[in-house]
Amino acid sequence: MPESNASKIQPENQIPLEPFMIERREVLSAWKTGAEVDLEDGFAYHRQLEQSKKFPVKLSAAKASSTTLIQPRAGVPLISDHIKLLTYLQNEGEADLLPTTIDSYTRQNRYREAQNGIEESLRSGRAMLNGYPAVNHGVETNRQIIESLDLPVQIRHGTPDARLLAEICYVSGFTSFEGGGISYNIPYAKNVSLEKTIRDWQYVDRLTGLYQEAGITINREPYGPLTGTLVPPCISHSVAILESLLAAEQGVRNLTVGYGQCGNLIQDVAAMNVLSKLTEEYMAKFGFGDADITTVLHQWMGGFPQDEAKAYAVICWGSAVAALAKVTKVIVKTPQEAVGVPTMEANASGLRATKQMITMLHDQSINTKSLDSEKEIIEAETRCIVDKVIEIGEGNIAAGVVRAFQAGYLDIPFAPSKYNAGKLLPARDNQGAVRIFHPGAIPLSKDLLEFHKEKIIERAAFEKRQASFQMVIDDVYAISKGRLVGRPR
Amino acid sequence: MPESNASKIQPENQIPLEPFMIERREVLSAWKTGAEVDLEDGFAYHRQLEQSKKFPVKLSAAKASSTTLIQPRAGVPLISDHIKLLTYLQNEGEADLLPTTIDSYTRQNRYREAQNGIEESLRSGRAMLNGYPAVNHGVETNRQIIESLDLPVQIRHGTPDARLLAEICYVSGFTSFEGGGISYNIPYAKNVSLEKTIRDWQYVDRLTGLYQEAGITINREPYGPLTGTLVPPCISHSVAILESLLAAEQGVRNLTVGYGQCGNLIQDVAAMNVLSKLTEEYMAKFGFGDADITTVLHQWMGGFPQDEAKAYAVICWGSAVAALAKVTKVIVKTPQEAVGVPTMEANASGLRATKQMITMLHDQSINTKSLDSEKEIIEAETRCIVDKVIEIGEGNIAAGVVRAFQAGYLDIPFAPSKYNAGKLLPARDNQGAVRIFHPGAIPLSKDLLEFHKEKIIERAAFEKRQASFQMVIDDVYAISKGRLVGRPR
Amino acid sequence: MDRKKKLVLGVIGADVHAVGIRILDFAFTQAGFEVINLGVMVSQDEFINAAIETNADAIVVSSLYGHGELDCRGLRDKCVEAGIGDILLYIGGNIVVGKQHFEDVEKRFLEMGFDRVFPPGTDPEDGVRWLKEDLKVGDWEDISDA
Amino acid sequence: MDRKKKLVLGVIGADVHAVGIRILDFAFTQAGFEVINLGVMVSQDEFINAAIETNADAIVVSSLYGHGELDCRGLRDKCVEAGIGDILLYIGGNIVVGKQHFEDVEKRFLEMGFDRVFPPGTDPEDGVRWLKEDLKVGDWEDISDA
Ligand code: B12
Ligand code: B12
Repeated sequence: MPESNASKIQPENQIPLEPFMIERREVLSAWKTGAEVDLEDGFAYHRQLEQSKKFPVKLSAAKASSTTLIQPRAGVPLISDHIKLLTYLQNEGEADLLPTTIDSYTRQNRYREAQNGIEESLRSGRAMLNGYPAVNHGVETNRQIIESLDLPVQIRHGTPDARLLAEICYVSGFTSFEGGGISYNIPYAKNVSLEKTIRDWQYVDRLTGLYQEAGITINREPYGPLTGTLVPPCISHSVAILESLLAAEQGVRNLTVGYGQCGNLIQDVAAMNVLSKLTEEYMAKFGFGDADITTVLHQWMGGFPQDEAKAYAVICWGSAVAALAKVTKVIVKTPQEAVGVPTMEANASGLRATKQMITMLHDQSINTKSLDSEKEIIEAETRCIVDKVIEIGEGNIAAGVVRAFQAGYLDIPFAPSKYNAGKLLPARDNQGAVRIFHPGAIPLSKDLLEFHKEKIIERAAFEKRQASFQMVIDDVYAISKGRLVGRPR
Repeated sequence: MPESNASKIQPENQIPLEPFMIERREVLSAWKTGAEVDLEDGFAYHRQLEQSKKFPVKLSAAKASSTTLIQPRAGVPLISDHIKLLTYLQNEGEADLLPTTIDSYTRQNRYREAQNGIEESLRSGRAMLNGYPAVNHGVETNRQIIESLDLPVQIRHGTPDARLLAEICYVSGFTSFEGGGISYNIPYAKNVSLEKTIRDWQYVDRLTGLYQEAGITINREPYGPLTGTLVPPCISHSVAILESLLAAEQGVRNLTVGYGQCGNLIQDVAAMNVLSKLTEEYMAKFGFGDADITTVLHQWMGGFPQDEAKAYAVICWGSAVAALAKVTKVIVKTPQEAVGVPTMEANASGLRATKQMITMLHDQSINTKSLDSEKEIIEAETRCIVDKVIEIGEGNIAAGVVRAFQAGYLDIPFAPSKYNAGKLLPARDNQGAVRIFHPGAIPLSKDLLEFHKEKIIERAAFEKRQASFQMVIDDVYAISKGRLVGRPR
Repeated sequence: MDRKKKLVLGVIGADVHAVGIRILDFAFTQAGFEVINLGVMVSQDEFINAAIETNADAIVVSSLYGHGELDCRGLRDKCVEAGIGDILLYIGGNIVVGKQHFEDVEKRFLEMGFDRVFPPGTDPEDGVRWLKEDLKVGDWEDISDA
Repeated sequence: MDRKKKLVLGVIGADVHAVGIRILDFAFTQAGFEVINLGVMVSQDEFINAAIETNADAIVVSSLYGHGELDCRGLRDKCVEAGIGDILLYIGGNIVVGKQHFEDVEKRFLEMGFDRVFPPGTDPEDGVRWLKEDLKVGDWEDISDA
């Protein structure tokens, strides 16, 4: 392949400003709210936004600290209900990032049908649309969302031609926008040509680039899972990388690449690792090394079990992958996934289950060279103890046990029995494995005792505190407070 | 250490029959229901039990097929409520094994207080005991449990002196009995000496041995998690091995050794692997190589989060360990763990979440040499595709993408778009990773295509069927039906 | 012997859920029906035109994305206008927004003129069973002989 | 300056949950109280005798295993009989069987003569706060000076 040729950006692929501006006029006239869009007004609105409401800021911070953020999907037709919903997900769902999911008519640019859906929803008191119709609501109404919430809000949709939607949402103050010319066509449309969607998304990216040039970074997220149904990683990775390059060509500099969980732990962790590596590599190769790349895992995107308890299991398994692969954010499903658009309570439950997994697994990773060495350690320790008991039993195991407890060779943490020495104190190491903080008298070899000591010292150093009983207490509470390792508060 | 000396069984450690029988009379006289116990009657009762109600049978079958069985904890004071509860857990909870959890007064041999608790429960209409008082209810009542359920039932308790409990429960037809002289003393008692509990459990094991001699195998389960709170694996492993040896000396031949999840995936999987390995090794060393050893993982035994959604996460994480470590059974917590004895609905929910995890992860294991090779594969595949698109774009990625879809170099499974070739068909391999069943035209190297083909052939061979679209359909449904790989029905 | 019964199958409205319909097609075809699969994003007119053109015995509508209620209004009336007022009309999938009592949902759709309404996650075989009953066909073997 | 306030602490009945009590001991001691920790499986008489012997200001009962209601009946009366009828009586933990409305549970235990009743998973600091209020002690510094 013509490597040298392909590997540098072709500036002629960027839409020139003038035709862009001409096209813009047409785009904005597609629905009446287009008239509300003014670029300078948009820039000014973004400039006064608090840092805490900016998607790129929160993503970068999470990436820097290897933390995984959690984000729901959510959108209902009426503004007051929508704000109530997002507020609930923020406060009761412990979400880190918020969405505004757009309804299916808007996604197909059927604004008149969306309008009908809004009106029918008002009349019937039931939500008649499967999302929030942001184009119909217009700039002022949309800004109520940004102003009512404390967290950054992203537009999530599935729109082949999202030019007007992007125009309106950017001016409205949303700081992240999902989609791309491949990922929002092939899984979301039937008759729309790729030429058209790619071109329409180049428009969106060019618009994003204009904000970027004005000093306003808006995060773009190629839609990773595609059809959500048995998509092999290499397929969705290829799309993610290609859409990243397409976006970057138009001036986008903040991208989140995604992948939908396939379900096999090893494959999924491997896939996430490769995704960020290759995206960064290709971006650099094409001269976009300055772009900020983060990652997103989508919890299982295919068909869910009807039963809510079983749905929790699917949700938690996805969360485990997200945590172990250290992705920047995870998109969360709900226990009602198989049934329909979830209640806000169900949505918040999915978030909280995910939060627990993420925080509980925060300190772990799958680098399973470790499995063998962990086995060796446990085996050696257990032999030390059992052999000692057998030895001092002198042919009588029962007697050996009694003597071992007297001597503290056998010592069980937190036991109520007065026949237990209670000298051994356990604590977790920096990855959350249970280690021995004070060995009491258990007969481990010098090497093994040294191993435990090092593990605890490593953690104490990391936490910048002395190892003490407080550390043990913190570990006792940790899982019930969402963590595995009881870090200092 | 005196290896040769320690490593053979000392027959003098077995309680001789005569003193055992004398002691027995005293044991049976501790509460009036003791009079109902007759060994021969017990043997006869066990002999007429269906195979499907026998714990050891179900455990062996699970071990042979590397399946993980799920078992709740449950016990309420009144027999009718208790049967209703277990029936619900069997039918709605999809339990594989059932428990009868004994109340705390019975565990302390305080039968009078237990009687009071039964009466108060009857009077107040609320459960006033935290379990089922099997001694007070006596043989005939207990047998209603065995007869009403389709599954094997185990006695789970925490009784330092369980001699009478065992006598009554064995005659009643329970086929598994938890506990041991160390594990049911140190975490469960304050002032009871080890000499006494070990001796009392030697009695229980000797009794179990008498059944064994009569051809009736009763499963015994040393209690693995001890205090459930930060117990390092080597401590609980040592106890499990020592109690297994003590039990075997008295004639027990069917043992399930256990461990309480600590929370770090690697440590927990390693621990379970080592536990079965070392137990079998020590048993063989002491001449008990003929015993049948199975394993149990207890989902997190320490403090739980109050929030039910978060509790699900803890439950699911424990289930993941159980599945990945291929334990024989897992003891399940409930979303109400932090609050109190669960409702039957909550208990069944914990079971169903666990069932989903177990079945969904059934085909996976943590042998993470695989991680690196999986990364290599995904990376190589993705490069093949992306480089091809870039190449045919001749400097224009957008054009490359359009051409690639036309050529089927990019092809997304199950997409609605007519611009998508739809020739590529994915399917899972035998471990549940998503592989490519029909490659369509995607430009993978010959080696990579060969890799996928082999993976699918491996699965098809395992399932004794041809690879076909039916396989793909089965995979589409699999997660919503509790599996990852859509096995033939 | 009967000719094979014909079904017009599609996902209505702006709905692009493409997985279920592929499996329904497979299942109905396996069960011996002749399936005219219109795929996703099918309008009311497309359903009706296809049914007239092929002289179909039933229109089987799938709707997953929640707008089913809006998309299906007036479908029966349009069938009547087009002269196929008696055609068998089925609908299934996640046909309304959110978790609603299925009895209420079923009632609404029956009133809209559907003959049968199926809840989320219905096994295709249930559809097959009812189709055979309503279209008075015997079991698999009979049809495949046809 | 006050002497340190004394608390008799224990887990009542046949209850062996040994983790929480260890932490309560640590927390109350850190907060400046003198803690007489009787550990687990403590009978009513042991609580009362220890309170009399040490001239304690409060009896703090923990109960996790569900039998709290049976175990605690008559405790206040026994205190009265023993001449310490006014002693402050706290209880906390998982004090009844199962998930019950906490208001009902609290009412039952208040009627049994407890001064304060704490729900499952109460933070030890909440106990500290109420103890300081009920025993009229200032904050940490004041006590530690004593
Ligand atoms: C995969 C999926 C997607 C993929 C679809 C890819 C594709 N092009 O096919 C993507 C990610 C693109 C997607 C997009 C959207 N989705 Co979607 N999606 C799903 C999901 C997870 C699985 C669907 C599936 O493939 N199931 C597997 C197949 C085999 O089952 P099935 O589709 O249910 O069909 C079977 C049965 O229902 C039955 N059946 C179906 N129709 C009929 C008809 C008759 C007569 C009979 C007898 C039987 C029958 O037989 C089928 C075969 O077994 C479901 C939730 C779930 N079920 O878990 C949500 C779900 C359907 N989606 C939903 C929504 C809202 C959307 C979006 C609007 C927003 C979003 N979440 O992004 C967009 C809509 C786009 C559009 N315009 O249509 C909602 C619908 C909500 C509601 N009705 O209240 C659901 C229920 C998720 C949820 N709880 O919110 N989705
Ligand atoms: C660990 C544990 C065990 C261990 C205990 C080991 C040991 N010796 O310590 C083992 C496995 C042996 C065990 C046994 C049993 N347990 Co248990 N156990 C637990 C568990 C999971 C955690 C308890 C714990 O250590 N928490 C951590 C500490 C720090 O928190 P804590 O104990 O709640 O105490 C804190 C607060 O509650 C508060 N607090 C406590 N008391 C008081 C008092 C006052 C005044 C104040 C202000 C605050 C306060 O401060 C403490 C410190 O922060 C709980 C459920 C849970 N909470 O998740 C069940 C639980 C307490 N156990 C229960 C039961 C029923 C039993 C058993 C009967 C049966 C069984 N499941 O095996 C036996 C009973 C044995 C006996 N005779 O007591 C039930 C009680 C049910 C109920 N009340 O309805 C629970 C709630 C589980 C459940 N949902 O069924 N258990």
